[in-house]
Amino acid sequence: MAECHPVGFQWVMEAKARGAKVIHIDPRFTRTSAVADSYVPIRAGSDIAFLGGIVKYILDNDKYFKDYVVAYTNASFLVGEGFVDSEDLGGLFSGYDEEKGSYDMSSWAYDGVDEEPAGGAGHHLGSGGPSLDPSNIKRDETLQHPRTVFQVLKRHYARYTPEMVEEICGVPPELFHEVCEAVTANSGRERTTCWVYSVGWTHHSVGVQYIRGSAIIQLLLGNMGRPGGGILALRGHASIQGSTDIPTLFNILPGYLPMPKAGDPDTFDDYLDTIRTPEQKGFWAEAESYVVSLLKAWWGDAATKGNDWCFDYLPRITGDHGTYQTAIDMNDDKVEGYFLLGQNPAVGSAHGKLQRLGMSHLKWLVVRDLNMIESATFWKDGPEIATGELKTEEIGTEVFFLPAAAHTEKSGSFTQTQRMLQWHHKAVDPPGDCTSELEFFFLLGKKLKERLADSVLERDLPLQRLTWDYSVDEKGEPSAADVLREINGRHLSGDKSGQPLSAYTEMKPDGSTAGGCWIYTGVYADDVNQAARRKPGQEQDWVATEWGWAWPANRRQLYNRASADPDGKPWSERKAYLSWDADQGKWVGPDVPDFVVDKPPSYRPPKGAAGADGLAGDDPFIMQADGKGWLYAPSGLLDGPMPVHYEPHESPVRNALHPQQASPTREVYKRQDNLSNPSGDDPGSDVFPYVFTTYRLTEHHTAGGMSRWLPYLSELQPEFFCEVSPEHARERGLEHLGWATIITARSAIEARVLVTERVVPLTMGGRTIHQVGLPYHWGVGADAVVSGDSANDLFGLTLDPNVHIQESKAASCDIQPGRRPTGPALLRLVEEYRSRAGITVETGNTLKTVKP
Amino acid sequence: MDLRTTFLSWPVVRQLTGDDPLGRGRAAQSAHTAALVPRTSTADRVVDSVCPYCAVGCGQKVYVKDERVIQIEGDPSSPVSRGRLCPKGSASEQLVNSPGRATRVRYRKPFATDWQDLDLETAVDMIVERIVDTRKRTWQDIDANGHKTRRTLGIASLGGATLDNEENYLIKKLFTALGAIQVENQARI
Amino acid sequence: MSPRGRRRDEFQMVPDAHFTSYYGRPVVKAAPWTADIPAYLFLGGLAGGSSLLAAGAQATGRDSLRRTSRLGALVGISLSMAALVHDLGKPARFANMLRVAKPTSPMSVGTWVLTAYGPMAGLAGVAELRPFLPRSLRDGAVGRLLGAAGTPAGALAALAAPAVASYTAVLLSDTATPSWHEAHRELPFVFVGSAAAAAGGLGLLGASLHDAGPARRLAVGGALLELAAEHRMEQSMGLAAEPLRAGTPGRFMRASKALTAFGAVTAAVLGGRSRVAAGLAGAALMAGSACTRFGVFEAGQESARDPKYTVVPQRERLNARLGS
Amino acid sequence: MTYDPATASGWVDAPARKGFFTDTSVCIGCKACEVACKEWNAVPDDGMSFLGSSYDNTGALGASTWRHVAFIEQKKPVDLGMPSTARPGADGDGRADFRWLMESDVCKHCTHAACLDVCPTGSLFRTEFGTVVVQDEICNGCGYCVPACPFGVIDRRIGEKDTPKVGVAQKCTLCYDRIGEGLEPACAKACPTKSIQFGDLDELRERAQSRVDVLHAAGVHDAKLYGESEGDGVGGMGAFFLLLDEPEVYGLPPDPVVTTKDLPAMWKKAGLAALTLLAGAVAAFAGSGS
Repeated sequence: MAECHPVGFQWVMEAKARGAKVIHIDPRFTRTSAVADSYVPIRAGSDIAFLGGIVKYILDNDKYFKDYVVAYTNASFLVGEGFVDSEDLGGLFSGYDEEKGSYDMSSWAYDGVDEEPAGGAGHHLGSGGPSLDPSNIKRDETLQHPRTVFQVLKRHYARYTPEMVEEICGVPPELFHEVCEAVTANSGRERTTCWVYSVGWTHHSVGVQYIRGSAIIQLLLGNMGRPGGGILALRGHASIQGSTDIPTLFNILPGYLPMPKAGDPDTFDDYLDTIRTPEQKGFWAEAESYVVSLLKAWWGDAATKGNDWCFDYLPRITGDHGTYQTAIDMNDDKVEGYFLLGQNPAVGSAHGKLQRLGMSHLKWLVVRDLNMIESATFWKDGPEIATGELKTEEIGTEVFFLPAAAHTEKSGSFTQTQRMLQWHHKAVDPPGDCTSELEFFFLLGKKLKERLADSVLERDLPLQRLTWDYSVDEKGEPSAADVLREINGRHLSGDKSGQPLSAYTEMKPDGSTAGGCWIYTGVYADDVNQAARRKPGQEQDWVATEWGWAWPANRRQLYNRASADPDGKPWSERKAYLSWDADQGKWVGPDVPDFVVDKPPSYRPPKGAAGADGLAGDDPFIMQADGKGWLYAPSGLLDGPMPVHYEPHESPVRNALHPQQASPTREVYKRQDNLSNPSGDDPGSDVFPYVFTTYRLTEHHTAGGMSRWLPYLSELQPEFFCEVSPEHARERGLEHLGWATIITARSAIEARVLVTERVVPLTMGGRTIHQVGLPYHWGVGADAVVSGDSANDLFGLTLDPNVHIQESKAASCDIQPGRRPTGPALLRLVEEYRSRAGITVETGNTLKTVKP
Repeated sequence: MDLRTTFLSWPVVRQLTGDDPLGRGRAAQSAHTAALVPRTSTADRVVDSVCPYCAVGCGQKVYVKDERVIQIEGDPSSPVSRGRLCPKGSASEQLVNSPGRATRVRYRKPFATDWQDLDLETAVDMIVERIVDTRKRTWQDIDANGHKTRRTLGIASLGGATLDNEENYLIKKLFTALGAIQVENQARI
Repeated sequence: MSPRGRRRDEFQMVPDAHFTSYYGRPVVKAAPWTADIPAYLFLGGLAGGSSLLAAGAQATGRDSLRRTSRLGALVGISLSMAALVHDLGKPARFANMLRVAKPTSPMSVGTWVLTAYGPMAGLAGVAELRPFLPRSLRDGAVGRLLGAAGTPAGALAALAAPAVASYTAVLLSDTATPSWHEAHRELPFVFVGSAAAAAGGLGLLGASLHDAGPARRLAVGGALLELAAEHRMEQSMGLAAEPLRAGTPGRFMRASKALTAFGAVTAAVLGGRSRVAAGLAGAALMAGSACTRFGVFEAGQESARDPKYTVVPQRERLNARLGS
Repeated sequence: MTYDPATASGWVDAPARKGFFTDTSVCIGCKACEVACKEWNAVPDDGMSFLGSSYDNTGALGASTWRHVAFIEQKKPVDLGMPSTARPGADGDGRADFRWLMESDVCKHCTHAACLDVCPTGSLFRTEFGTVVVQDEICNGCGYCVPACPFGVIDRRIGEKDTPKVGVAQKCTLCYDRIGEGLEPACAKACPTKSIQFGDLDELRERAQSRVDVLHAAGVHDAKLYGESEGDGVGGMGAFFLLLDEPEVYGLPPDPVVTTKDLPAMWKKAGLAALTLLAGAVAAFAGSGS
């Protein structure tokens, strides 16, 4: 956190000064470790074992927050009899289909919910999780029934002992014990513990389950929804949260509504049923209002009840259309045109070669950026030109480079990592040909509408009828505030016709409201740009709700109902946040309640009540279909109801827990251009004996598009380097400040060597494992102030099935002293490694490795 | 210039006549130095902004003089950042004013070995044509199973995590209306 | 002894000494000066010594010595000023040296001394050129003025000359450069000795045997002073004397000693009899003087580049103070 | 009464002396100070060289580096409550202690500043805030301040002709222009963890002492102040530090002394030497007749 979010880290330092204990668990000793109370070196890719070990410690030692767990989590819910745990099937849960490489999740359901929820899982879902009718769920509040989630959990993690943690993670038992003690001692009524993660947890084939692991701990310890608690995702781009909320993502529509998928039947109602069941609790039950309002925002008067609000205008998805699948499709000549909007996949995406080769197959490419990034110049100075794999004169890709406007040259909002929208005002006009995306896409849309205005083709109707009339200034730039107003939504009829909506609860399914992103409704309440509020923090209380605007409804902390006990009283004075004020008949506190504001703790929904009315007064997890925090996910996740330790797709280590080596549901691509290293104890795995991981440095930003062109940042970290331990350096003959070549089945890259004791050889199972650390900011090109080989070139594509995010935080490699060969000799080196390891397209790609 | 004034402002004279006989302080101060003011105080305007790098969302103040950004620093009012900035945030002024920044449209013809110039309007018109053509060629009303898809898989987009919400909204809205579904950003990466 | 054991981390590149440093990087910065500065030191000393000789020669009627010394001073001071200006980062701003008069700054003091000395030495030197002027000029007002000015100018120059020759020692010593600062007790004597030897050497080279007696005596005396003071200096400098004995500065210093000793002995024994021997002795003494300046200069630079010379004495001093 | 360098330099009714307190115990080595300084003061980049001194690729303070963050990786006996960690498997016994120190170095703005003392043009001068500042348009690049500084801070800028302020001595100004209007220096303002604190020197010294007390109470016995004492060789530093190890570990001189402290003695010796020369010259002529 100190490394990548130094300014956010001021609050950690502040807490530390007040006595908070800071523990840093990371394969790499970072600037965070330097000021942490404890640093725990861990093998990249082993965190679930570590987290599972903590779960076991909590359960074995009765360290969980019993009142919280019983009241606010699904610990007491009974799991159906058909469920078989991974502990009993060698690492697979019940329902695994070897053919499809996926699970039939019906056996994971709660007892009393006997069929697989209609919603499916993974990318087919919005953020609401699967829909679910909770009314018949059986429970045992003593937590003693063997099929309670609590007991299932206990059995599931029974083998995650400190010794097992050591064997898998390389963390000595006493150090592990110290973490367990610290985390549990600092949780409960009086204290809370916060977990912070970043892409070190998401870039795995089981990334979602990493987060689930910490969620289980936080729920058991009563750390969710309470001040100082929670799980904080530190996101790395100014509006990466916003770009998920208002997604430039294939599988969702604004506000985490799922994209409709092709199928039969494919009606509006079918679609709605995948989002919610009419019986479910919580605010997702109103999804129809959100969808209709979105469609009204996009197609205006053309969207009517009669035509299902133009639901048919939405294109359908048929599987994974994520960026990696798209890159593969480019290589297969399925994609003609590609827009890169402030993104540098030639450097920043996994498997850089596949990305660059993919782009060489395009008919046309539009790159919009502040700087002439490597993705715009791959055709003339990319690494494949040097190896002879590509020849400039043979690349048919037409490239448009359009310079972009900077944040000072346009108005708009960023949504930061805590879901807070903040408005930045335009300060100056963009220089030269630079334009904002807003202006560019507005213009593009206008021109496309003009171009196709006379078309009579049915496929052009959605464009022709698309609402696209934003006010423009004297220079022709569209008003960002106008767009935010549309996002916020407005009343279309009645007294308030034309006025902005003030909350998503005002949205209606009857076409009387429009709104582009329901969770953002309220950002323009009272016709005021709430995101632009800047009441100084010094003039506000510590929650500072009058600075910017956080979705939903300006709530700063989600699930904050859980900060009070079931009766609505704070768990403790020290940790008071929200409480029920019986006199006023409402929830009070420094934050906006994440709850129906006047619903008393004692409220119990009548039988059959659904939606918000279906939430009891002690159901704090209002977006969950059962109102509870999920220790066990009966559905929604494609790779299991509870996290299981699997080895990364490429690992020099055999899974110590299960015959099942890696996640049986990970997405693999068996292709000649995406070969994998042998893993575990497969033949040839010793050719790649080391673990490597990638990361950022404080001095740079991701693929370098906003840092490697700046002398002030470039001079601070001018060259690509690898970090190795002195022991590892000795083993391989690497010299400090010399060069090293790092090799995988995909490529070989060179880096300067930084020998440092910050890298720790791990002892696990009597074996020493060396890890190589690689910052990934550099790329091969001619325009940046500093350049170098790209760490992402080492990775292949293997994805988490839930979110299609690549595994790029743990893989195996070899490292050798000296510079890599250049030209075709580089390809020969990689080929030599492949043949030594006996690599074929099948290598490492067998999903099920449990032998029957 | 008045010779007398010039002589009296000679630091040696000021040394001999003032409180700084050793000439190490006030006597040695030049007129230029005495007139120094921070450039922020002479800015034409100060604009509220937000750091464009990571997602902490630090508040920034952008100082503008003669329609040029002359300084960017932290906004002390921000309850998030309290006026502080990391090295990247502190480099924001260089980000927007860097001489290495690309400010002209560049165009590479298929198979060409170098860039050529192109004006913005023409570039947008050409992109419109490419979209229309590709969409026409790759349009898919139904998939292999006969299910309605009404889309194109011929156009993809990547980016958005550094962009404004409003920009992403238009991107998603336009591409969806065009039937282009491979709209992605850093959040997947 | 050293406060801490030597760093053994294999990637710590610390020189071979028992002390701690930051990656072996210098603590203080070496002066950003090039050969201009030791050349300036030499030429300034030569000029100062020569002005003294010239004044004496004037007073005692030794024309060839007067002429040689005045011209030597003129050339010396001109070249030394050129070297000084050349070494500036902003030569055009040389005149800013006269903005202030700072007793805390040897360079400021030196500037004012040179301001007094330079024109006088210059005038005296130019006066010697009178015979070479075209007749019209020589016999005109300018020529007559020159003729009249030569003697008083030479005398005034001689008054300032000792300061010119000695202040440069303070110029070097008043720094954090270990081998310069630690030399501060004896360096002025080394430098005036060196100046005397150089000026005397020039006199030996340029003046007739008949006139060169004082030059010889000054040269021999200066050389002895220089050698003695330098020896004593090395004893008193502690660790900072080390660079004077090693590497390039060591070679300069050894050459200086050999040349100076050779010049002094030759001058003393043969200088009064043989014009050739006198010339040889003079040249050796001048070269020896130049080597001294380059040697001391380079030793200082070396001492600044190696953190050992900064850290070790300070650490010892500190530990002694803390009683550890 | 405390010696006030501003008053001593002719400033009447000088404001309280300003300075930096750099608390290395909370430094996270982000280098925001380096960049913020360069942005504000338009200091050019200092070259793209990979030094590999841990994460330090800046190397040292200089003409184009006015803030420099030092990184020190070291094995060290553990102090309770300190940023330290076990390093399993590193040594024979399986555990060794390791820590990563960071320190943002800067010009010390000495009470007795050698650079300022030796400057022959008056370019370097003492401001009313007690700080030491180069006046760019006065400096003629004589370079004398460079070897004079006991900390190796100031340097003459080298570069191409178009490099701003090339040939001129450069160093931290403690943002003279900013503090004149009541603003914080750029580095202190940016510093995410307030490792760099700007303020009235008296108050900073008190704050620093209480921080040391807190750290000592927490068992961090290594914590010590550097440069806060008026009794040191430079009369106390306007920018002082809380260090967790000996100064030389960070590249700081352990016992710096302003060189001009010895200047009176030097002038005396020089005078004596001058007289010796004069006497020698007189002697050379004496007794020889005319």
